[in-house]
Amino acid sequence: MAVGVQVGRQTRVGMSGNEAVAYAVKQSNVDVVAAYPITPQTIIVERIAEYVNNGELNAACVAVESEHSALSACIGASLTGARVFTATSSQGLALMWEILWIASAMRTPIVMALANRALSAPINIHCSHDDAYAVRDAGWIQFFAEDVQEAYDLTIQAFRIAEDERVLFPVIVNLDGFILSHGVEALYVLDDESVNAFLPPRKPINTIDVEKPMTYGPLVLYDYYMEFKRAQAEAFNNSYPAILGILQEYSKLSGRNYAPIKTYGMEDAEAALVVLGSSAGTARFVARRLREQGKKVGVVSLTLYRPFPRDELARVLRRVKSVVVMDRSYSFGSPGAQLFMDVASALYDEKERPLLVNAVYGLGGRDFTAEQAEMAFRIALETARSGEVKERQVWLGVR
Amino acid sequence: MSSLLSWRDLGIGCVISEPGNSVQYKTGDWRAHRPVIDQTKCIKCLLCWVYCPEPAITRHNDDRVEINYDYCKGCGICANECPVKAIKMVSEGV
Amino acid sequence: MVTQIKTVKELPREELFAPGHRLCAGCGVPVLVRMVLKAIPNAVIVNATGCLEVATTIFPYTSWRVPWVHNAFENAAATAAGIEAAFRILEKKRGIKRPKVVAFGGDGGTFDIGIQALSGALERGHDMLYICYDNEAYMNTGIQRSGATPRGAATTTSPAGKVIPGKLERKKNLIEIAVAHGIKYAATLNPAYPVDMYNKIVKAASVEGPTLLHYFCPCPTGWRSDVDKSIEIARLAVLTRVWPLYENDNGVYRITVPVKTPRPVEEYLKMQGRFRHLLAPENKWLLDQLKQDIEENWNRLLKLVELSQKSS
Amino acid sequence: MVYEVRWHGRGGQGVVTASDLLARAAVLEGKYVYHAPEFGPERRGAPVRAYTRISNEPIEQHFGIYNPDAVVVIDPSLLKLHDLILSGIKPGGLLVVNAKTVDSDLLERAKELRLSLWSVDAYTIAMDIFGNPLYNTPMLGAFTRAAGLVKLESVLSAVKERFRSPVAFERNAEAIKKAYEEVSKIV
Repeated sequence: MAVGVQVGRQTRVGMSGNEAVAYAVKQSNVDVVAAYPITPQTIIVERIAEYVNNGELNAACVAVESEHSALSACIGASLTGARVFTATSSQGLALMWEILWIASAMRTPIVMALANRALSAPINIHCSHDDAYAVRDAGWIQFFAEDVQEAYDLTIQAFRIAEDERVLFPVIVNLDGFILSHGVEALYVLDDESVNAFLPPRKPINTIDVEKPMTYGPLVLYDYYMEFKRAQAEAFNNSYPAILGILQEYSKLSGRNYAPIKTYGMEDAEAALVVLGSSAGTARFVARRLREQGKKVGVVSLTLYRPFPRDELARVLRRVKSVVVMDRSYSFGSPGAQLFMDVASALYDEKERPLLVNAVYGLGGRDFTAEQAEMAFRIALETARSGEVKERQVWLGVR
Repeated sequence: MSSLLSWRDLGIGCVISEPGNSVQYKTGDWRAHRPVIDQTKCIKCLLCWVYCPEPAITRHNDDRVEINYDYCKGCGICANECPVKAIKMVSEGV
Repeated sequence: MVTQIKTVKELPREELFAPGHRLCAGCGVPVLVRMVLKAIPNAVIVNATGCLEVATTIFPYTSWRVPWVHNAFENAAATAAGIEAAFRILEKKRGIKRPKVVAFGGDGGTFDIGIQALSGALERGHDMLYICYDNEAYMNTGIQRSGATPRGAATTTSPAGKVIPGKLERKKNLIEIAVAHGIKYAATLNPAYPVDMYNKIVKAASVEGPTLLHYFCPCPTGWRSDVDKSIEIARLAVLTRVWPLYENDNGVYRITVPVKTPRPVEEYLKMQGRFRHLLAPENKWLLDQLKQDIEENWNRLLKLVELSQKSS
Repeated sequence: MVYEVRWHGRGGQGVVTASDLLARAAVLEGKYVYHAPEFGPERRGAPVRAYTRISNEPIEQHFGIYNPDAVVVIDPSLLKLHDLILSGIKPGGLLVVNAKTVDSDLLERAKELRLSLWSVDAYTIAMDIFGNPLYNTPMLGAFTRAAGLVKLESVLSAVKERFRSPVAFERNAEAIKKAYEEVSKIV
């Protein structure tokens, strides 16, 4: 039981993002956790180990010797039918990279909390979205939490989604390193019964079974490789309606609204920002002030990043005059940073579409301040007014 | 394989659900020489059965051994290891 | 008590490894696999990337009649650890019967790229048997040197050149690496000694906790030897003391196939193209080093046997 | 209204814990909070900051605190760094310091900024109770009194949750209560 104030069937508590994720994992009654500590994720695995060692959670904690082994062990564990969790960050995810693709292709439901952190070099322990972006093509469903509440809620939903037989893909829940991983906020946690009802024990389709021996992970040559990938692609895309349904179900259960995208002021916005993660709140905070000044601005944030909510995004953005896409990362030599490229291609087929500017910001934990958000809105407003993109890509908050 | 499956026919994940179905894949045609057992010399020591890498040597209930030419790749280990020289390698011909 | 056999006649008849695989004619690894599956019929196999994995599961065919998992190259031990940990907790939570987890890795997947994952798994004490099938080079990718390639051997990345005639470095000692983790059982295997092999597999599998077996795996393709001579070469490896058959059982070393008077190493070397250059007079210096390795290893083993038996 | 607090101290003094506890105490009163540590590779002894944002409304902003309503200086050795500790503080804001006596320069600066300045001898309290210069919980007690933002009981509840060992809780509770009583307003 979380200590806090009882509000109906939920409890209002103060927790950091890492604690909230660990608590969600505990309530999800996970079977196996294989992880390697890395700042700023470490507290998640420490908390889970505490739960296990204090007898509050009946699970196996495999304290592996590397992230590569962490995800390898997760795949093995998931193939037995167990409910499996891991957590990592930045370099750790980079070390897992090879195995991410295998987890997805093997259709092993694994939930990963990713405390977003900049990739080296130079080494840095603070937030960038480099890590999440670097694995965007690996076939993992990815969510971005905006605050600690969402980190908690999305973790529980991630298990349900990953294990749903219409999905069967691993899921990453992103939470901004330090900003959310170590940030303490008020949140509502569900009672255990509600979580159990929403998330019953996993019902695996195929498992490692001596009575029913199967071969997992065979060699597939050019005669079949493409068929496998086509099947995987189809399954990944088809997971979208299942994800939507589960988000809706959880929304009903929790009273908190979950959907692939969140919008603010988009009914009449002429200029908008598209953001991921904890910056969404900051962007809305500034947008409110600007709207008080009569500026028609809006904010779109993505809760679901993969599969990319292309249609929803296009629907809310097509009539906007100008959009600044905010990237907490940089893609060397690309036409824009990662989210920018996604948004640009999502809009390409639209008859009407906004002018697009890409803003690179917040790298390595550089604070995304209200001033920076305002600057981004001003660029969007100016672009909307002039009908002309002055600079396709800008860097915010850099000397 | 007579006809290749489409992506729609594949199971979930990367799985082969039929254990040991490689028996459908005959490797006998890899062979240039075939082992032939002289059953009159055979002492049923089973070494050929143990050492066969395929396995392409059948061990019968009475420990009589028999080559399964569907799979035998003709490596000749059995002939080389037979302690009583009961197995001879014979050319398959061209 | 573990059931030990005295003759091959006692070997179980059931074949859980099917023919129709695409391993080379004369390959040494199926002899091991067949024996393992006879000794541990309730095994769940994890297979590192390598010849065994590639040649036995070419979609849509599999030669395995037991559950089998391939994940990647360097992570067989970690994957096996995950399976073991999961079954252990599922046994507690849902009463699911726990199978024996067995991992296969080649020398590349074990000595080199996979050694970190192996070390981690051994240290954490998972109930699993790790078996290295050692053909002394990266055969799956076309015969490149590994940390298991013996001194003097020619591979494509340690070719027998005019200046450098083959690999100049000594082979790692896998058993000692494993034993250093404090595991309860480790042993060497050789296909020419099937009874010894079977008994060691059974013993290793009976231990609750991590165990390791190190298998001498003839490779006619990589060794440039005659396909029908795989077992003969394997036997010579034992008789020349190139590949001593021994075990470490609860800290006590024991030689399981004594070799009182070793046969000349040249008898073993001359059967394999990978060593042929060592027999040339100009490369005698390297041959001498190899011989010294073999002698040192043997003497060290004798000392370990003496020391550990005295202290036990 | 959002109330923003910045905490100054040194690594190892529990600066982050003080801010964290304040946030959790506020949550218990139904408030919204955002506590964030300023993390670096600094180890024991290096200057460290932490931030607490408290509001009756949901907090959306996830950026640092640049214009705090209150500054708490946990480590006395930082008191001479006026520019550091007073950076961005709102005129009319609150400054709570750990000092036996406040030096005249700081007093002057506080007056210029119309700050309300409170001080407490957390050193003596900490040495009496812990036998160690552990300033964070006494300074949390001092801030609680000076700011009147959250109730003492809420702070004690948060501390109880944090320190599972009864002895640790008792001592910290004692330190908090003592500082709560002893802290006094200078200007």
